[in-house]
Amino acid sequence: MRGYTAKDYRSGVKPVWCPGCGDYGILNALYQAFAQLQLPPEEVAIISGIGCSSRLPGYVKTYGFNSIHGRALPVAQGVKLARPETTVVAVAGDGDGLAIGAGHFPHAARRNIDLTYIMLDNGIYGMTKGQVSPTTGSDRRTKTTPYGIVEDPINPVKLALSYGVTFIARGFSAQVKQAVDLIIQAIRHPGFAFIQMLSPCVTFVGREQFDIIRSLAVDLPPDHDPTSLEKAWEVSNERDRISLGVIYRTESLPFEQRLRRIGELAKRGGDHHFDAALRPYMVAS
Amino acid sequence: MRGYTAKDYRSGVKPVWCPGCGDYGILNALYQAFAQLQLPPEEVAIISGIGCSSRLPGYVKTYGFNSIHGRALPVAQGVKLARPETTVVAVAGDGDGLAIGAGHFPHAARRNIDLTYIMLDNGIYGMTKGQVSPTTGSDRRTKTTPYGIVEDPINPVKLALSYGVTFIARGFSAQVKQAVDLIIQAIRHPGFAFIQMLSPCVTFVGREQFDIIRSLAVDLPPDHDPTSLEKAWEVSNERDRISLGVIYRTESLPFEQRLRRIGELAKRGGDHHFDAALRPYMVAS
Amino acid sequence: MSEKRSDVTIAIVGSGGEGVVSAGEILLRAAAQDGLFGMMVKSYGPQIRGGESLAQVRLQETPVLSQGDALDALVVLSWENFFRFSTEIVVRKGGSIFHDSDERVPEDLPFPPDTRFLAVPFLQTAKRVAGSALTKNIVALGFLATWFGLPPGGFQKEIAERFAGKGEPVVTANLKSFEAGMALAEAHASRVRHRWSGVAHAPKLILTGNEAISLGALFAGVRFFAGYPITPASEIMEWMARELPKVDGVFVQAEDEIAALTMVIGASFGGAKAMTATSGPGLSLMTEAMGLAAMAELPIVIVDVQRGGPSTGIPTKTSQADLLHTVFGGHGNLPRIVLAPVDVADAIHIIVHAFYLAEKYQLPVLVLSDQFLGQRLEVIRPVDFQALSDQVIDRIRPSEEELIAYRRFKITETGVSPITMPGMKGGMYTAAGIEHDEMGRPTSDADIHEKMTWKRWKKLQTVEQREANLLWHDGDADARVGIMTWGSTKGVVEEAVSRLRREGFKLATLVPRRLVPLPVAPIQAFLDRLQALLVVELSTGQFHTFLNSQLRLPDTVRLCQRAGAAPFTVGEIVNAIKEVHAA
Amino acid sequence: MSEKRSDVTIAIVGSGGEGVVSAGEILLRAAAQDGLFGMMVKSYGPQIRGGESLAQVRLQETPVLSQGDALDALVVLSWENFFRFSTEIVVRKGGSIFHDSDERVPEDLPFPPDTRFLAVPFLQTAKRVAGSALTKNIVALGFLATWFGLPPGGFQKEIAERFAGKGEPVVTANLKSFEAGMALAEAHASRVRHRWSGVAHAPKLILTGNEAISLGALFAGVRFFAGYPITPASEIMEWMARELPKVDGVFVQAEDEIAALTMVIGASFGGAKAMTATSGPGLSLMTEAMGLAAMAELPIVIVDVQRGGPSTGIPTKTSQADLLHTVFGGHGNLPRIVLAPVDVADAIHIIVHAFYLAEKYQLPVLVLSDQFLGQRLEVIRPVDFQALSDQVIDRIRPSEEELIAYRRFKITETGVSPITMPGMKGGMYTAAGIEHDEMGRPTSDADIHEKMTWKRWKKLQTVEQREANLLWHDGDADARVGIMTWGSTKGVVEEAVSRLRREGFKLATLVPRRLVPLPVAPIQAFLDRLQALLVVELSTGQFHTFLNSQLRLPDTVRLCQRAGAAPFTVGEIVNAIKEVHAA
Ligand SMILES: Cc1ncc(C[n+]2csc(CCOP(=O)(O)OP(=O)(O)O)c2C)c(N)n1
Ligand SMILES: Cc1ncc(C[n+]2csc(CCOP(=O)(O)OP(=O)(O)O)c2C)c(N)n1
Ligand code: SF4
Ligand code: SF4
Ligand SMILES: [Mg+2]
Ligand SMILES: [Mg+2]
Repeated sequence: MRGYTAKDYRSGVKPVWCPGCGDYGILNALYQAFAQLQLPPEEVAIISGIGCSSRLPGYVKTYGFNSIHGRALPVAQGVKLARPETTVVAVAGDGDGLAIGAGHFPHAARRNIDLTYIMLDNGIYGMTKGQVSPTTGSDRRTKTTPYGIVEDPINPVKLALSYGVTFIARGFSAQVKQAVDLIIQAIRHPGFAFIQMLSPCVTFVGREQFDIIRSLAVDLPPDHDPTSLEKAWEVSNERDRISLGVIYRTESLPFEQRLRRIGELAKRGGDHHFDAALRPYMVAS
Repeated sequence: MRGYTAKDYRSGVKPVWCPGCGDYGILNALYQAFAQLQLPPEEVAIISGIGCSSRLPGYVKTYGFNSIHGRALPVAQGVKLARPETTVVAVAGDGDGLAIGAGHFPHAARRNIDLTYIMLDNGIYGMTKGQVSPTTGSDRRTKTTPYGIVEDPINPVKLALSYGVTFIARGFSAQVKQAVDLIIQAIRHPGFAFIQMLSPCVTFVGREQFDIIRSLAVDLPPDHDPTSLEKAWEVSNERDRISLGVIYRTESLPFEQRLRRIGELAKRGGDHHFDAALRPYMVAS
Repeated sequence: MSEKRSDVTIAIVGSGGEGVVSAGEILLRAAAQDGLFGMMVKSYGPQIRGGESLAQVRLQETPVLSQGDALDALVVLSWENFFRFSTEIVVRKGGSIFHDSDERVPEDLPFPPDTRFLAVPFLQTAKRVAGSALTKNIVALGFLATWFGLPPGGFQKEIAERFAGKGEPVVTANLKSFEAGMALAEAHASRVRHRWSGVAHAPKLILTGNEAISLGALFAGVRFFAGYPITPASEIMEWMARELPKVDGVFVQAEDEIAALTMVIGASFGGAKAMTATSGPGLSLMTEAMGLAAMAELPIVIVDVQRGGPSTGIPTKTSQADLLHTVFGGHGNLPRIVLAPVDVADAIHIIVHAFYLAEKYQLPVLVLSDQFLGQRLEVIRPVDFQALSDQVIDRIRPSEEELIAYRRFKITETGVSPITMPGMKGGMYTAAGIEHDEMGRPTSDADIHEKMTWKRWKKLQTVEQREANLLWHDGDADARVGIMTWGSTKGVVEEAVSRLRREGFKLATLVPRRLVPLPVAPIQAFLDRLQALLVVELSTGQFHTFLNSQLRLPDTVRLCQRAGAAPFTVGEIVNAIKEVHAA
Repeated sequence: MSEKRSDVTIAIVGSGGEGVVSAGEILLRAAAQDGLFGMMVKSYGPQIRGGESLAQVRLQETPVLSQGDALDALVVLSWENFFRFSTEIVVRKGGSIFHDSDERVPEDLPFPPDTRFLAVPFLQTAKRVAGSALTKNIVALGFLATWFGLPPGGFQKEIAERFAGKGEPVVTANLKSFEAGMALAEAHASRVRHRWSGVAHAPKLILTGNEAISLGALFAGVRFFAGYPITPASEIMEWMARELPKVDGVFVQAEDEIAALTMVIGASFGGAKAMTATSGPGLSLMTEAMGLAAMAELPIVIVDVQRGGPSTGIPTKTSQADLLHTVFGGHGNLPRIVLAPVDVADAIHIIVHAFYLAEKYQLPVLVLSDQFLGQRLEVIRPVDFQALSDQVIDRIRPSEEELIAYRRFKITETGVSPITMPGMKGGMYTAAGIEHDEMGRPTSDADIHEKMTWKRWKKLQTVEQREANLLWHDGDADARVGIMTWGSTKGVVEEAVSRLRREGFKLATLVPRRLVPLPVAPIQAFLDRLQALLVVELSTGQFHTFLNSQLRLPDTVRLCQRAGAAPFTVGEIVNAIKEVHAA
């Protein structure tokens, strides 16, 4: 059998993305990661919310679900729990995942469901044409912050860390090779894996977003110990640079296995067909 | 003029709470804190969501709003922004604030609006009679976890820290004096202040919840430096004990002042009555 | 003295701590073992625990239709708590009050003049035989058993089972208390002997509406449940938490209702039969996601156990005021099916049918229950699950051929298109809430939007044409006065109508159990025969508004409506029907 | 050749990067300065940026009612992009196509046989005079100005202003391009001279529906806006972000729509006039909180700029399918007011009225706009703000006396109770979504629930009895055929009806601008005079369903309905009316 190549995952639908958009890089990285992992396309489901970034599933020839704004994570969890054999990748924008969907992130994390959550972070609401997002840098003007931004930006890696996410990484759309590697590691990680993918919006932030990130981005040093919570905390507090790579990883039982334990406990009692559930309600007289 | 005493803040409505419920202690602490601060009752608004804990506003003779499940924070922010002179206290349960309302917490934090957010944490859904909550300890059985809990519990202090909350404290219903002090400090803090108040549910967790907390609770040592992020991080990682006191505080411009800056920028252009807004749409011909 | 009985309504009032509800439950279960049918409703005060509580039990030789209007007997464990319910408690003329002899009878009680007051030493007896006030309720049960001629066996079995977990001494203390209670009645000066006739000893089921929904869903094959606690629907999720793991199903307590429903939608996409259950506030929160299921054409079932609204309203009390939201709520042109069971037995049928329709038509199906139905305990005839198994079906999958250039949203005659799921080779597609073409590709083309909108809408027509009408109908063919109601109010109406028809009134009743799509033709035929229609509902007029939107009502329409909280009584409906007749 | 003109419709099609929309805007603004009325609608492809775009401008000597069905002229900057809109673009018989002479004209174009094709060197001219392709659109503008007899002054002023920020050389390049374009038309062989007559030089306003809503809200005194971005409503929040800080108002971009609306509710509790604006998905999410405002009796205004649904649907295209959700959505008995402006000028009136009703009646007021209305740019007569100032009112506050034992939810004849706010001594109370008594204390008592439910409901009756009916009515008193529609579809219907009446048809049109509470009596009187009714709407039948739920419609009812995306054309309505007449 011939193996899958990156182009086997192309759906043929032409992206609506602007020329030069950072999301193309992530999409390519995803094709390559799938190919390297030799994932049968029908065994993959990519689940997104709404936004430029959330259009991604339509461009990949796997199962996909472009759901509603902010709900990539709960939909993805539903898919994974209903059919655990599926490789589930959740995709969200920074607005999608950190504004309207902010409440789902800590809960997906504490369930440690075995899925990969990729946040395409452009620091703006792209799809709605340029309003401030939770990760927009404080110095920017946007359509809804014509006089400057009053809120402090959110640091998604720090959030993930405090939520107990068991795999945390940061990638950059312009470093596709690294992004491929991070995605592969995240998919292989048994449990909930989060990647913040910096993915510039050339239209509503501008091309310079690439340069700014490039000027601040550094790969994590080879001696970075991703199993150290302290080190990860330090990285999450960096302000002078943007570290790329696997920031943190730890082992914890994935949800699916925890559920199995629950199932065993539940079944201790004996038979479990429908009649057993009906019995307590029967009155013989 | 005679000053206000604690009982001036009693509304006279009889609490629906179970005898022995931890929430009584927090209610008392609130009365005392208000009295010590000599807050005119009409200048205070207590805003809650839904839950046993959220019944609190009705028991205090100030303005109050027992809103809907999970929305204490946005309602409270609306009140404060509409009438900044008001002392606004938001009250939520652990389910209210960390499950359905989880998405509002990081955003209230990053706005740093000058309000006090008290979470009455009993580690259970009290009002709905005993389902698992985000802070329920992993070893418990509840009505919805008859075979044990599969999710890891959430640590609200850790969350607050990663959200950049500018005042973070932890109190305990059984230590009313300390609770009074924490509430006073939180109200005085210019910006968003968060207090996790451990407040046992004697009915659905049981009286032993008091004892368990008592056996683990320690006051923060006098040399704890609440301005140190590192120290606060350490406290938030404690597993063998429960530290009580002010865990973290820092200074940052409150939202109301940031808005004032915005206002000044906006008004640079000149006159700002309605006619100025209308002018760009007028065509003389 | 001796009285012949085929219908008795008894209430027990006291504080939660006095075991009022346990006593009611034991009474109902014991009577069921003895061949009786019955219904129990409960009412609580605002206190989370230990506040006042009321259990009302009606026992009958035939299936029970309503909670019973007026009490034959009221057991008062403490008068203080009685007053919290004084507007809810009605004692029939000549009824009896059994009150604890240790408490002074208050003045100005709202009872009819000929009410019999019997002071009974419940507390003293409990203390005497069990050494504790705790078994006071069980003493009262013993008293009631003997008074109303119910054999002790069922009670003793129930008591033994209920307290088994607390150890032998507790069981013994309770059994002794029960017997002492019996003796009190036996010995009572004004004892009336009640005799039952025609009790049919046949197998029965005893369960609440919430349990019926849960059990029926399991039968229908539900394998995924995500929910968020809310009164009065929480029992369904608690049931699922306990039972689903036994059949390798998945239960998740979600972080909120939006997560619950979107997880359910994800699970359905993943191939599972999936559902959630909630009440008004949760349902409102689910509105957006409901549209996603309609647009992505995924089968899901949502149960709404209605309570008083709007907003948080009255969580512990009933209402029928989510109707318009379920039939019309949601932005855009959102096809959905709405079903409404009329009693506990029907809840089983309706939830099975809900899964059947959801899977067959790939859209959201809403099931409208309410607190009155969901939390009442009924003794009913056994349900013929065998007959229901035809309705346990799976969604239609594409053929090999259809998979060659698979069109997930193929426009078909019925509106339904074959669906795949992850793992199916060649069936890959992207589901979306965004408008899409037959392949599932996003589009903003007006023509495609037009076609796809009507494709989705078509399914409702197909249901109306091809599926059972689910109309409950009863009464005189030549009746000129008709009554329409829906949901849990049906039993009360049925009883009122039966009573009046026995008195010679000509009446006909129609109760639609499927509200969307409404079976318009047969209902219009029914309406066209009428001169006057009475519309009965617990809302400010939502059912009336809904009927108006779909049908041509007779010139004379009368409304029997209340905001809710308390369910209707038979007497209220009787009066309303008499007024229509007089008009 | 020379043609007399009082109505011209011109479209420009190209890619977003070719400045299609800017050209359309400049054209409309310049014409407005020259005394003409006008309307511009835009259409985009799915690309976020740089995709195909279409700007359609209609100019008239009298106020414009619709976007114009068929084009007098179409400017094609690039044919490739034309094909994306081929179903939307209709050129009238004898119309003209001005296409860039550098592009080959494709075969099989969907134009009438007598269409005139004129190749014009837009691109070459731009390159020649400005040294860049960028001013191609401005060359086209110059061409159009001369061709259609529009004086250059307005254009030049607009061009100068628009490019001022980009520096002197850019302004010059564009002005030169404009003049070169004029010269191209001047010199063109087949030039037709257009002459305008009766242009009334009077002050006008030029703005979109979203701007009208924003401006009107500011006039009404809005001081708090919280929102979440969503197409096609975002312009309202962006406007507020810019303008509110200037008047010491507060603007917040919330984390989601639930936060937005609950912040607005908090702000209203705090005493501010507060609003939000959203579209379908956001509105669905706000459903639960809407009930809170109704229950806590707090004035709030929600603007819904409808788009294609359900679910995410088609964000960039119009629809009228949120109607049933706004009038009936939300669990429980939820009183709300729903208003629907019919055009840009009306949007100002309606939003001012919305704040008036919200403050006066203390409940949620929904304003239903849509993409067609919200994003179209209209040149209209000035609005008489002076006359509107009566409606700028504040909520009723308790008197000194009423503050003595203050009952926040006092049952009154109108249903409205005086309200306090933080800072008012003696006015302290707890607002709640939980059912409560007159003092605001929580209760689960059925009687109080009944009273308070009807108290809140009463406000709708009061509005119906005491407030203006907001009916737009036009036509023949003796007409037997009537037309009803609502919202932004009104203009198209009005134009169709006028056209047919000029042809001798007898017709009458009724458009309710307040949908809840619907002014039933005058509408029923209108209907009772009809033999046939045509109901026009962009949905699968929601307006028809709604009318049925409230009124008795004539025996003959015809439906003119589409799912949406593209607004109706006058021609569609004309045909539908003719069919009704024939029936
Ligand atoms: C409930 C709801 N609210 C708002 C929107 C409008 N909306 C679409 S995408 C989006 C945000 C896009 O930003 P982000 O998530 O960062 O994705 P990006 O486009 O930048 O990739 C918003 C607000 C919506 N579709 N649904
Ligand atoms: C939208 C919505 N969902 C669910 C509920 C039901 N509900 C009421 S209180 C509550 C949780 C209570 O737990 P918590 O917030 O911890 O407060 P506690 O009662 O423990 O103080 C829930 C789920 C509701 N009122 N509204
Ligand atoms: S708007 Fe920004 S994020 Fe969206 S496609 Fe364009 S460049 Fe990418
Ligand atoms: S249920 Fe628990 S939290 Fe609620 S009042 Fe009782 S003890 Fe307190
Ligand atoms: Mg973004
Ligand atoms: Mg709790």
